[in-house]
Amino acid sequence: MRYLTYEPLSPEEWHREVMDEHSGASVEFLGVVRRLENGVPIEYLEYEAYVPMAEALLERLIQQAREQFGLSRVYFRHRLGAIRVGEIAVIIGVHAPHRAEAFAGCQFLLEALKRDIPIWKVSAR
Amino acid sequence: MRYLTYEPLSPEEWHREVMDEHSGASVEFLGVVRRLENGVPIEYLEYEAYVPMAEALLERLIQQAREQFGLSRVYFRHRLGAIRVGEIAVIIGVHAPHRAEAFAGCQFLLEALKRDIPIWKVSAR
Amino acid sequence: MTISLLVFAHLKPILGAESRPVSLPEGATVRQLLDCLLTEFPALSEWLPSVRVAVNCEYAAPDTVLHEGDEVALIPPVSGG
Amino acid sequence: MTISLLVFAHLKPILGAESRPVSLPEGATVRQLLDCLLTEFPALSEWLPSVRVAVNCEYAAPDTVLHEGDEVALIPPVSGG
Repeated sequence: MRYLTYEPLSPEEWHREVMDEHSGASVEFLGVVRRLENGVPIEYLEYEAYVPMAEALLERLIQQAREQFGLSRVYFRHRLGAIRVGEIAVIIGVHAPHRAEAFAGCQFLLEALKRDIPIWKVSAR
Repeated sequence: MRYLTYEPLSPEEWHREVMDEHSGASVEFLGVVRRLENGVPIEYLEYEAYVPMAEALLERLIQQAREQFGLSRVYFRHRLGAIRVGEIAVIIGVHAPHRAEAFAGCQFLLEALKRDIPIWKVSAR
Repeated sequence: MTISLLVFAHLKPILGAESRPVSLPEGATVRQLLDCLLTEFPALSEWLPSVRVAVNCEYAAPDTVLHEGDEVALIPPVSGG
Repeated sequence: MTISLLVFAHLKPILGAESRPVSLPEGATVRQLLDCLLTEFPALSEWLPSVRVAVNCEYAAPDTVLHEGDEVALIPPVSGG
């Protein structure tokens, strides 16, 4: 698995990525498990995925985002399994020449995740 | 100076900020000095500011962004003086309940910076 | 022919398993597979309007023709992130 | 009355200094200050259309009335970030 993992996520690996000299903008999104799920306090949220399809779709979407927004670097990780409140479920980081493409590229990947990538919140406890 | 500094910037201070339990989204923007300034290779870009006005305007804009987008945390730092290629000129980080407010709040502050905050690139060398 | 059917999330209890082989006439389409499943699992009808189908890891239209050994997945609305 | 004028970035060489006191008649407005400066520094005319004025650290309209001791800044287009 390249983009999905059952291990805890940390943005440190992404933060160590050196920026290309022609990139002036870096945008990072972190999605974190919140205390309230549908108004009910929880400790964990559990995610599952259709792994081979999610990986293949992500591979293609990331390539599309690189070309469409001129991104020099993309980092995408989604955690699966039980994730505790306050822990990171997803990291999306991009480098681009200018701010507009960086925001657009990061949001393009996030909206694609929310719409198309076969990952589900399957239970909260 | 609270938001402006002549020291090198690192996002580590922002990364150590703990997220509120009701925030599920973190968005961070880094603006970095690029090799080419108007097509010419440079080593440094020098910034100056009208410091008291910039600080006062930022204070007000950050307060406005907090209220308008429900941001639970905002981090804003802009470096002044000579900044080398590849080094960070500005960091804007926000935490919000959901992704839409987090992106909107971060972009609101960045666009306000680009339009209204009295900071200038004064020379490149 | 036989295809391999995968289901996820809240569809699992309805079909009673995560994965199962399904026998279909040669040349059957995605739509025909769904019709077969609805007959066998009437509780699926509530969910089907929001379910998308993937064939071999690609979203597929209802008139997509299936082939022996295809991996067909019922994809309920996703909720990652 | 006397106000304190501040200039930034590429306006500095035109006015020859970053900061200077300017004497004005009582009740003078931002617009009158700019007219005085244009008379003294004709080279300013090229820049003035894009310059905003701040009085005591707030952007101010041309008809803003100035007072003794005000800090008035000429703000050329900003380029932070």
